[in-house]
Amino acid sequence: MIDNQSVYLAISIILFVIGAAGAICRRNAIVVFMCIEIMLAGVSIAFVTFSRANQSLDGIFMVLFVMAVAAAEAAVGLAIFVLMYRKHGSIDLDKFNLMKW
Amino acid sequence: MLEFVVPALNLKAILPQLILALTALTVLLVDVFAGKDGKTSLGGLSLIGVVAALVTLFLSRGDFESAYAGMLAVDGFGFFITLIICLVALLSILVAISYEKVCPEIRSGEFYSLLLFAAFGMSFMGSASNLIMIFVALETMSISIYVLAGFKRDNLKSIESALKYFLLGAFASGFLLFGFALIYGAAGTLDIVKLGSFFTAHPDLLHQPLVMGGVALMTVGFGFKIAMFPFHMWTPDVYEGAPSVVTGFMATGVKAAAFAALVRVFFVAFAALQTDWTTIMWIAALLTMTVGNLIAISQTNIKRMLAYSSIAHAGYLLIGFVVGSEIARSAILFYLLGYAFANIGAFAVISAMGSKGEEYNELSDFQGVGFKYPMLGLTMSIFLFSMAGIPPAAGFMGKFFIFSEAIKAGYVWLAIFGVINSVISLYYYLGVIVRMYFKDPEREISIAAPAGTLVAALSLAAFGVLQMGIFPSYVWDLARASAKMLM
Amino acid sequence: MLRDYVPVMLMMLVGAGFGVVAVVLSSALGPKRRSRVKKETYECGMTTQGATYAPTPIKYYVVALLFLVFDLECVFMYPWAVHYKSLGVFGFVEMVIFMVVLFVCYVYVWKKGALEWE
Amino acid sequence: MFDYIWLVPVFPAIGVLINGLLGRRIEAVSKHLIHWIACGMIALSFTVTCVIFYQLLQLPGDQRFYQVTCLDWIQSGVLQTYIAYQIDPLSMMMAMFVIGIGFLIHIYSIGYMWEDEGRYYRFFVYLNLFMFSMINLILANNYLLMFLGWEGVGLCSYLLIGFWFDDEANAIAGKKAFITNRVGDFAFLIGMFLLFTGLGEHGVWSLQFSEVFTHVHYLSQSQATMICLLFFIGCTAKSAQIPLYVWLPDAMAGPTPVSALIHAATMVTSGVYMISRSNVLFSMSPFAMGVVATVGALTAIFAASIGLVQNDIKKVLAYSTVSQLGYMFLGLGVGAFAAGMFHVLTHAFFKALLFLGSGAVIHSMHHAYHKVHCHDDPQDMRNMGGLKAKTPITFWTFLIATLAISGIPGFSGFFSKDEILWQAWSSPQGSWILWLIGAVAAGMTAFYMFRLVFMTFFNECRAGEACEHIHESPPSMTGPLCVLAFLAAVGGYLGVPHALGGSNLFHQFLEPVMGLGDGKLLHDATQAASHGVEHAAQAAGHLMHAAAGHVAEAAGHAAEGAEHGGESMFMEYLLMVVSVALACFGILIAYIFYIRKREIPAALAEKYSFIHRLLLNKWYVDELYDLVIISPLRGFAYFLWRGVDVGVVDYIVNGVARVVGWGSSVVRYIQSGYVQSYAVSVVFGTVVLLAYYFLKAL
Repeated sequence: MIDNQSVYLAISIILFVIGAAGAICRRNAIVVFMCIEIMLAGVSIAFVTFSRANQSLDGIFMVLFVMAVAAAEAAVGLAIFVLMYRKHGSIDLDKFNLMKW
Repeated sequence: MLEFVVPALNLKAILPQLILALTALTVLLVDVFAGKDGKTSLGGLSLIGVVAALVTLFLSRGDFESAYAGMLAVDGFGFFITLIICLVALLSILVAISYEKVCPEIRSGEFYSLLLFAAFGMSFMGSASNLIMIFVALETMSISIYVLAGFKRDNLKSIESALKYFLLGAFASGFLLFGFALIYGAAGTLDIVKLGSFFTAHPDLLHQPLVMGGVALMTVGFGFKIAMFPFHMWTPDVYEGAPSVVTGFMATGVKAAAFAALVRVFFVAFAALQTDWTTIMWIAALLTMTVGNLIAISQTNIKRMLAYSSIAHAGYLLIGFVVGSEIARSAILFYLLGYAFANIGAFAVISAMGSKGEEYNELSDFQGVGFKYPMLGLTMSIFLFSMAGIPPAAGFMGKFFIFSEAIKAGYVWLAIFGVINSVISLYYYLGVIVRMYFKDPEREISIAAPAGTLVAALSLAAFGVLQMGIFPSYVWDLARASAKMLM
Repeated sequence: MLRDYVPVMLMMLVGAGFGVVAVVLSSALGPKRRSRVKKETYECGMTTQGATYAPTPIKYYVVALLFLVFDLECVFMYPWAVHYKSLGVFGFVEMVIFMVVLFVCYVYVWKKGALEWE
Repeated sequence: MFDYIWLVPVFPAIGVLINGLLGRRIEAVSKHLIHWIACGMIALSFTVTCVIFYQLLQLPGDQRFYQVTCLDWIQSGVLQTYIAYQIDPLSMMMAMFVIGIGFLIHIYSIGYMWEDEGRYYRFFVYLNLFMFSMINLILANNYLLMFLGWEGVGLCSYLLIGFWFDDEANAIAGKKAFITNRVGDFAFLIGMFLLFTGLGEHGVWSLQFSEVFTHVHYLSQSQATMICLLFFIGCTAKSAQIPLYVWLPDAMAGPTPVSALIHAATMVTSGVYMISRSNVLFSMSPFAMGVVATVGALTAIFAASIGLVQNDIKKVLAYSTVSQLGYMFLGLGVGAFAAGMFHVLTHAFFKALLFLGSGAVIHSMHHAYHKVHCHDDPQDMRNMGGLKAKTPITFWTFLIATLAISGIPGFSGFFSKDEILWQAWSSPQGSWILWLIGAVAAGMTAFYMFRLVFMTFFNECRAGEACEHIHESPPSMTGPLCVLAFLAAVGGYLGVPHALGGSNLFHQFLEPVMGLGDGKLLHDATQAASHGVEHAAQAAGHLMHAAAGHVAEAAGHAAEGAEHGGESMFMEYLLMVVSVALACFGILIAYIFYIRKREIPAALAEKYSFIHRLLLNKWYVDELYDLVIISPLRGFAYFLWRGVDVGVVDYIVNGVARVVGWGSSVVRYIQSGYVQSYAVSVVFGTVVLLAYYFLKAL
């Protein structure tokens, strides 16, 4: 049988890639941010996996921090999005390129 | 599995950072409890905090230890980075107080406390010796700065820059984290020192995919923060949109902190892999400085121009990183400090270039400034000279140390490219000076007379630049001593 | 192995039971007046006009975010609680600091009026 | 107190900062504040100097040496330079009189520059800056810091010569001074490099005097000669010796206090100071010494000859300065370093006095002309005359100075000049020719100085109706005159030679510094004692034919003296008499020419019109330089500019610039401004990195 670790790792990588792809392709800012959260979820899975494999707690703690930080980022991010929406009437990323070149 | 040692509660080791954090909290409370009149005192309060942090930093200097079960490395390297960060914060706050006239939004507890929290995170990035710690510090810094970047709530550019920085920052830290995860998987620890000893102990495990992937992804994460090609794209937009004072703060502080973390992780944890990363970093350094300088030439907005130039500076710093000798590391520290002085100074001048509500950031707005506002013109010229690497300014000595070390270590071509690049950079740096002194203004701009704090900031920065340029030995010795003490 | 989960099971039972009991009791004990009108099928109201979409007031978001953040901070208390004894005074002080920071932020939020509804 | 030596340069620096940064505003408030600050600072540093000097005197002669390190300056590899000062007899002696005279001239300037609206503060800033640089030059304990001061004084002299830059002639004069000095500075630098490396070969990486002089024996003869010659070239520029003296006469375009302070008393003597500071080095290379002596002697007589016929009062003084400097170098060249420095001292007194006096004269003339709206040249002696009655203080002080410079016994000039001449004769490097040149030059000096006095102060006033408006200058100007007059009169008694029963205090004082140098010379002297006698004999012989009648009989004595096997004492008296006689002779002629029979000069000019024109036009040296050096350079430069630069370089440069600019304008469009395109670039980079590292992993 294939060992669990590589399965979990595979899942985490898949999640990560899905997230990255979504972050690049989707246009709605909130969705993009959710995709980034998916990436973080993938990372967390990887951490937990390795933490179990290495019989050490560090990974688990790391996951806790990742969650907390993700929450904080979510707060800030949503605040920014709301601000965008009120100023701009839309949160479509394509509409934001005042600054270029 | 669950045994672990209870670390000592060593507050002394983190005293400066602690003071920063406490000041930040105090500022928050003062903001909400004191009324209108309280708002005016916020800047002064945070100023006091930073100064106190600086003092304690020097008082608690010298003891070289690993605190909190290896979470923190209280070493010379961290000391120097914290020094840079505190100076940066000091100058930024000074500028901010006078910037309140141009952009009233920042007269609020959030601004100053966020700035202090960011500084707090930065200084921890300098001395964090555990990947968890680095991650937390990095996010503390970044999240604060996401908000700061978008602080002009009514300004579309500002919001846009916040948005871009936020999304890309989160994106990049995802990569960074994944890198951490892979390394953790390979070595089973997140402690940088343990990682170093592990990799030196098991050279056979060095080239397994986990490690390699980890190193690659971490390079991405850090590369993003230091604006390394091709992860630099966010820089110009964010720098242009953010309020000038914030731009100065992030252009110097973030770069310093990120470089500190980069150096610590790569030279302590991955010392065994140096041969592997050198080549790719060589190319990265070359591309980074070239792209930065090249695009900077054709800019018309000075903030954007300086953003590209800061990319180029990251390139010069990467030369030092590639060389990697101890002296090169001290050169990086020296360069970071000099760059911090010059860059914050430049952005201070830019932030002064505005009256209530509007700012004059177009290059054409600088025409005739030299004679109309001699103080701004003179200091700006000093800072630009320094960034261009013209003696007798800090930038010159910094470049000199880095390039000469590169040549000593046999990276002659890199040094040559570096010199060529600084020649290119002359073009746009001197362009500004030419505009300031030899061209007549296109449109009539009226700016408030520089406030006392701004004058203080400008003179402090100018003093730093010239002092490091004319009597480099003090700072250089300090940097040498600091780079020696890298756990 | 399985008996580790007994507490959890109990927990679930109690929870479910509570819900069921509450509903049943309320329907059983509540007063009932039956009349003709009440038996009729309900048909009234008017055709809606204008945009059916009404943006949620910003307060919802704010409160939601605040809840999210403060809630997640609790995550750190689980491992701390688990190891409280072995951590000793160090752990206590650390947690106090943590709580103080949280508290300051809470006070700040409050004074800023982020929790006011009107 | 020694450790507070740094105060001495710091005070003037403070003055510079205050007046330089706030000067315009202060002047708007009150002009007095300006000069109170400036003079006050100099006064302060003078007091400090005096205290230190006093304490130095308390020490026994062999312990009079102390070094103070104030700052790290340049720390790069083997080159360790410090801002460090050296306290020893030589430096303190220089400091004493430089700062002292500087102070007097600051006071004087108050009166002289008072009318100068708007630039008043700037003048004092420059003066203070000059004092700062000069003090650094003097007190430095290493060549690099000395060079800093050296450059600093050069800069100040440039700034002050062109002080009234709105008249282009002054600006040009300033440029000339600066450029000429650059030539010398360059040589000085090269010399320093040679010294640094030359000693470095033997592990002595240092430019510190004490270090250098203790290890100087490492240098080979040729190295030493090379270094000395290069240093000396530096001096010829700074101290106006042939061939680089040309700037000094033009430098008189500056305000008179400047001419007095910088171009007579202090800066121009820094070359002399530098050589006597390096006496150990120089006494290693007889050849270099010979060159110094010869150039000195030639300059002395050459400049004197020009001075004979000049009509601009300051020009005359300028040329006399050049020739007096020649004397000093003559002294140094024959190894009489102490004597050279002694002349520096006395010369500083009487020459400063002369310039200030001329300044006073010009001041009065200028005012008089101003009153009657006449635009004649107030510096031309032909317009003066009869000022004796009108400006008595100026006259008497001026007369004292003139007597001093003419070497009339009893006045300061006599002792120093005479000592130099005696050394020129007697010392092993000396020879009777040098002595003769010196003596004749002395005679000429006496002549033209008295010519000056007579034309200016005696006879009737030639200033037309301006005459009755001429009157004495303000006390702030006459005060310094009197002080200097006193010094010029008695300053010489510091160094009364043994021959005159004096116990050459000055010489003893400098012994510790000059010791090494003179010691070497003494041991030369022993083996060359016999030469001295021969010299005497020859001299006597030649003098027969050479000089005028009474000289001839003196030469008879000289022959006797020679028979007595170099009875040096007697010889010294004799030479003294001769030189004094020559001086008196000069004065006599001047008297005849310019008081008694005033038609003679014109007649002579008529008769020997060629020589006259030659002298009047300064031997056409400027024209010569212009022909041989400047215009060819100009042509070449023009070719480089038009041909090479514009033709070739610019095309390449502009081409490159255009290409780069174009590239930039293209590349910038990578930056599309869309967040996600940036994200894509991040991913792209990631892929590349991963690929790279995984290839490594394989």
